[in-house]
Amino acid sequence: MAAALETRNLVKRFGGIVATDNVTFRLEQGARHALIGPNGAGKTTFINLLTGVLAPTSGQIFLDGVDATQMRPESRVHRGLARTFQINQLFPAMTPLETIGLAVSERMGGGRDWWRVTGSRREIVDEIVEIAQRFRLTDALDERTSNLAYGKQRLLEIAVAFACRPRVLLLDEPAAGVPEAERHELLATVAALPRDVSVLLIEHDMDLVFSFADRISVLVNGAIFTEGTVEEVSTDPRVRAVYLGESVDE
Amino acid sequence: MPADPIAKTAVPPSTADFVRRSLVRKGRWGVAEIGFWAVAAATLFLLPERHLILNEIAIIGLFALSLDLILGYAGIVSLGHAAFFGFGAYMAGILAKHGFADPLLGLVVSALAAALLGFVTSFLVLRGTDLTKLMVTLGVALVLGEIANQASWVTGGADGLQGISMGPVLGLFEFDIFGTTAYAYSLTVTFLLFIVARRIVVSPFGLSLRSIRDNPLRARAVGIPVNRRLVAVYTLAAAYAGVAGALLAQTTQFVSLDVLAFHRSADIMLVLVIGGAGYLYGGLLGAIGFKVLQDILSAWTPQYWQFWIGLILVVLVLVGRERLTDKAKALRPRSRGRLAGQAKVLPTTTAGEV
Amino acid sequence: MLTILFDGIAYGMLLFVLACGLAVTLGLMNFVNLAHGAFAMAGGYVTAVLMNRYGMPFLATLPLAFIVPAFVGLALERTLYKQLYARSHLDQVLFSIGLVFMAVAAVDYAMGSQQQLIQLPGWLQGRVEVLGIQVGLYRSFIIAICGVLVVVLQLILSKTRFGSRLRAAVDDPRVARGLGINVGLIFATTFAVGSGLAGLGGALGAEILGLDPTFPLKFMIYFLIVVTVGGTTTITGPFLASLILGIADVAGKYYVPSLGAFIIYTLMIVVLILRPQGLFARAR
Amino acid sequence: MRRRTVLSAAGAALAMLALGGTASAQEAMKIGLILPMTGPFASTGRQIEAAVKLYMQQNGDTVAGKKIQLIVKDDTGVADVTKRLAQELIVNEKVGVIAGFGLTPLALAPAPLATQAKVPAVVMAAATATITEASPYIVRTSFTLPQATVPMANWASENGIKKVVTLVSDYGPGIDAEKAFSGAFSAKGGQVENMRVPLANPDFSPFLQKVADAKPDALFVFVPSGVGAQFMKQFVERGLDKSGIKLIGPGDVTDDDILNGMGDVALGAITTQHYSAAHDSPENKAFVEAFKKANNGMRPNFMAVGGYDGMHLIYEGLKKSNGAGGEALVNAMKGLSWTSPRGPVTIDPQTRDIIQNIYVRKVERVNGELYNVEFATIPNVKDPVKAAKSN
Repeated sequence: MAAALETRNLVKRFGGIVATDNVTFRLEQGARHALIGPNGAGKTTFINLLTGVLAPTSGQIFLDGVDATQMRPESRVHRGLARTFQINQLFPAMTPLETIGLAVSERMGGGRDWWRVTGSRREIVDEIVEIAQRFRLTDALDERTSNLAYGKQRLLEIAVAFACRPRVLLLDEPAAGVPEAERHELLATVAALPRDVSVLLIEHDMDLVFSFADRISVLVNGAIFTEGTVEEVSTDPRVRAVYLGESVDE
Repeated sequence: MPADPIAKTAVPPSTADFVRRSLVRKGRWGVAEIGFWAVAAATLFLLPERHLILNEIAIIGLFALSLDLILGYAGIVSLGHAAFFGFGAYMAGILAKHGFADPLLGLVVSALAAALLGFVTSFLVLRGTDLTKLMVTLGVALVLGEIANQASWVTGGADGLQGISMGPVLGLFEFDIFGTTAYAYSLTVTFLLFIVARRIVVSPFGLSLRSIRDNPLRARAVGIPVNRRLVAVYTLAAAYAGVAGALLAQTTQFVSLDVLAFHRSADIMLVLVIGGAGYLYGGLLGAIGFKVLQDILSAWTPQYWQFWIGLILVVLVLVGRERLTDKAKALRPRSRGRLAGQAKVLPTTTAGEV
Repeated sequence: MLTILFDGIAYGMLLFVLACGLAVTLGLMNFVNLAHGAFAMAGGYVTAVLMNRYGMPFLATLPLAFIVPAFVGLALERTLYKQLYARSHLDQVLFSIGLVFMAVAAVDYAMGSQQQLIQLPGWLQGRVEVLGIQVGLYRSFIIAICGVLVVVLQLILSKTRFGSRLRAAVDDPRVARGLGINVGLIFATTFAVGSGLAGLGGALGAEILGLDPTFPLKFMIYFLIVVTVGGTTTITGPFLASLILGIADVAGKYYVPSLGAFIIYTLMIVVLILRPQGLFARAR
Repeated sequence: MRRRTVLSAAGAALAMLALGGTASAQEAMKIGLILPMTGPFASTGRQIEAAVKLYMQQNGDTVAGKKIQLIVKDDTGVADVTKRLAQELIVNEKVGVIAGFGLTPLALAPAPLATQAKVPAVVMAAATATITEASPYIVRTSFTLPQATVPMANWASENGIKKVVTLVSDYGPGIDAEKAFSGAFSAKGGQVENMRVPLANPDFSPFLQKVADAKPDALFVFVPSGVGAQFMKQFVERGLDKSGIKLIGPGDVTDDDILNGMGDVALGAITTQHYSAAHDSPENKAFVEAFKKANNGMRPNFMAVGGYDGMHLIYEGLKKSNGAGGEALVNAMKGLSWTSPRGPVTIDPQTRDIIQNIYVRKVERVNGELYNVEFATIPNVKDPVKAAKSN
């Protein structure tokens, strides 16, 4: 069965610097996979390669078995690959209602619909409501996004990605900067994501990683350092050493 | 698979209704809007001797509306939008001169011609910073102006297009010198195209334009083909501007190089600055304000009214158009369930980001 | 044929002096100042008024044609322009278009709308045969003066402390501020010098380009072409761009009069699309 | 959408519009004078307005029982504006006559209006031959380019000029002058080469360089009056004055309004025109003196005399049609003839264009000032273009 998402010898070089060093990686269908690594390990570059924002120097990317290396970002989204951003990338002047509505109607061929007012199609409204409830945004649907609490904005980040009905969801440090009080709400919604969605979680927050993921890959200096189940990786002394910055005899 | 605690609880009707109502409400016409168009229609009967200037207001309003579509909604800046206005005007004029005197045929042909020109030049506008967009659009308008000047065998060159005679509108209403038919014709065309524009901006397509304007990176991440949408709206706006140009050519039965002049692109920017961009009425209100201002100023100091126009532009920019329309927003009473998606005036990347 | 080249070089040199202020303003302050032509016109009118009304000799008016616009530029920069540095390019364009409209109408009101005629001193008029080429005396005078200006500008930029601090500020104002460079002062002096140079260019150009209230609008496009083609990070970029533009324009009008203006406009669009940062500047 | 702002702003603005433009209709004959008061052709507007006001000052403002009311409008030299102003003057101000029209495009734009509204249009400046054919209500008191150019062609070929290069501004009158001159000159066996310079912000140096290379006997030049000085300077700067190439053309290039400003550069230029401030006739001496007194020393040029005669034509027309406007006034104007400061003139009944003497003149210094001194007269010249069509 083809992997939900797969890369073969993926390399990305910025002039002399190798940001992604020959990464071969598989995300199984329905997996809950975490990608951890110290700052500057190349996690965000890796995501930008997967989503097509950056073009790889060499290597291939496969989405559900289909070669997506040359695909434009928006076509990858149509093929079921969605992402959230480490730093919120939302629409300040819009409301959560419109933001989610945008993603949902875009997916349902909304782009070609220039005559009917947004929200006139019953099935779009229902889906917006379902997503709003899932991500506990019903109480702030009509507020300007820029006025929302930061935690709510992080939830909206994930809600919009989810609204694209992805088969593969890339979560880029969803809990980053979320105050303690709103953190458990965020963890609950991430845990509650349906199993038919394979999730790749990029995160520093170890208790989120260990509570959520069933497999973990560790990225160091752009390369996969090690990979394994939660137990294997959490007990591996070398991982702890990498985090504490001792040199690793490669 | 562990039970999904949140998923399928019954969808409470209240939330669904609230979502549908607040989305659909944007589509319904507000009292003020209906009032505005009622006043506009009333002027057909109440101000018979001012139909000439009202005709110009309607045309400039439509032209400003077309710029608002790309600037206010898609965030594309342009200093050469007169290229499409002038192209439409010449197309309609040449058509009428060579015997195709039916006005509506002229409008359709000008719209298509301008749309084609818009489509072809839209690829120039997709790349680069705002500064590059300003320069490229200016360059296109200048090239078109030069072509019109050189091709005097078809455009009449510096003397302008002579010998345009228009047939009656719908075969019934002859163009009279009092400008009544002309104004009614321009107002109706502007109104119809406004309705179409209004539908578009509240449709999913329109929503995607605003998302591109506010955050192109996220728009792409949600699956929106950004370049294709920008090309589409740029072509549409070009068609609108072409129709506005055709209206001018048909109602004044004269076209000169002035329709492609730099000041037309600059004036229309001023109209949007006065009226505010991003809520469609900015173009129409700005056109009224601009023309009334011009009428008063040119009566007051005939040669030097451009001085005051320049002064207004400088003051408006210094005071900050956002603060200006924020004040207007503050005036608006808190209506039930705040209106979503406020007008964001002339939103562009700040110089720092360039 | 060589006379055309000679005229082209003179025209190019003149364009450089007129446009270099704009190139630096855009490069340094990231400010799109379409009103740059108004300062050039101011310089031209200073010379015209001094010569026609007060009978000052042509050469004596040139320094004033530099100083007056420089002070006007300084005043405007400190009061109005300063508030717009952080604003979007669209705001800056609208602001400067407003200024141009005001300048055109004000000069039209004060000085009337006909061409300003200045009588060149005798030794600058006419032509002379040099190595078989018909050489205009006035045009060689312009090449000489502008040549000196270019060299002086290049020296200031590369050799003096002010020059290095200016280049630092152009490269990255934030870092420059971090190094304790008073970027505000550099902005002000550069803007003033740029406007002064434009004024001088306007005075020198009155004879060839003509001088009337619509001058800023007529030549705005030439300035913009020089800046977009030449790029804003170096001085040599706009200089070479002005030469190319000058020769292309003159030769175009001589050989293909009907296509004349097309060449330069299409040149601008092509460069903007292929190399937005300009032909000569390195990618910023 | 916004509730209050939209409605209130629209209502207030439209109300303000209603105030302007109510015309009081009482026994008056209004004349709408549309001239380029600003822009590149402002000198034409200034000259005509001064001449018209001078005429009214001298002849009072009541004719055939009608009180003459003059309304001056500035069309900034843009044809769209001329058209709109003419329409507003006819519709709102209910003028009986529209006049002025500093340039060909400015005269052609309102022509259909004059026909539709049956309002006579007196062209006081624009010089392209076909203008009077644009509407049966157009009457001209200035001149036509071919009318002034064909005599120049004849004079040139009779005075040993074999090879001529023509340099004209690329618009209506320019092309008229080029065709008229080339036709007449090559008919007499001369050799002609044509060049055109763009109307907007012309740069003459490349073209003059071509002229220098072609080495003709004479350079025929037509440029609008405002631009003559700049042309003359570049003519000298290019060293053409010392190259033995004679400078000939219609009088526009050595226009009285700017002739003095050109300096000795213009000395020796031979031109043909229907009027020169130095024309020695008692009417002209009185006209020039009164004009200078009323305009602090400004010298009248051929545009001024076009305006002055235009007013005279309107006054005489009104007397003949005893106050009636419209078609009666136009018919009254046909066939009128009088002695104008320029010399004897008649309005041709068929073409409603002006028949007048054309003088060949040379630029000379007369007690300190430069003048076009007339040295040959070609009497009663009709417009050759229309004359050729009719027979």
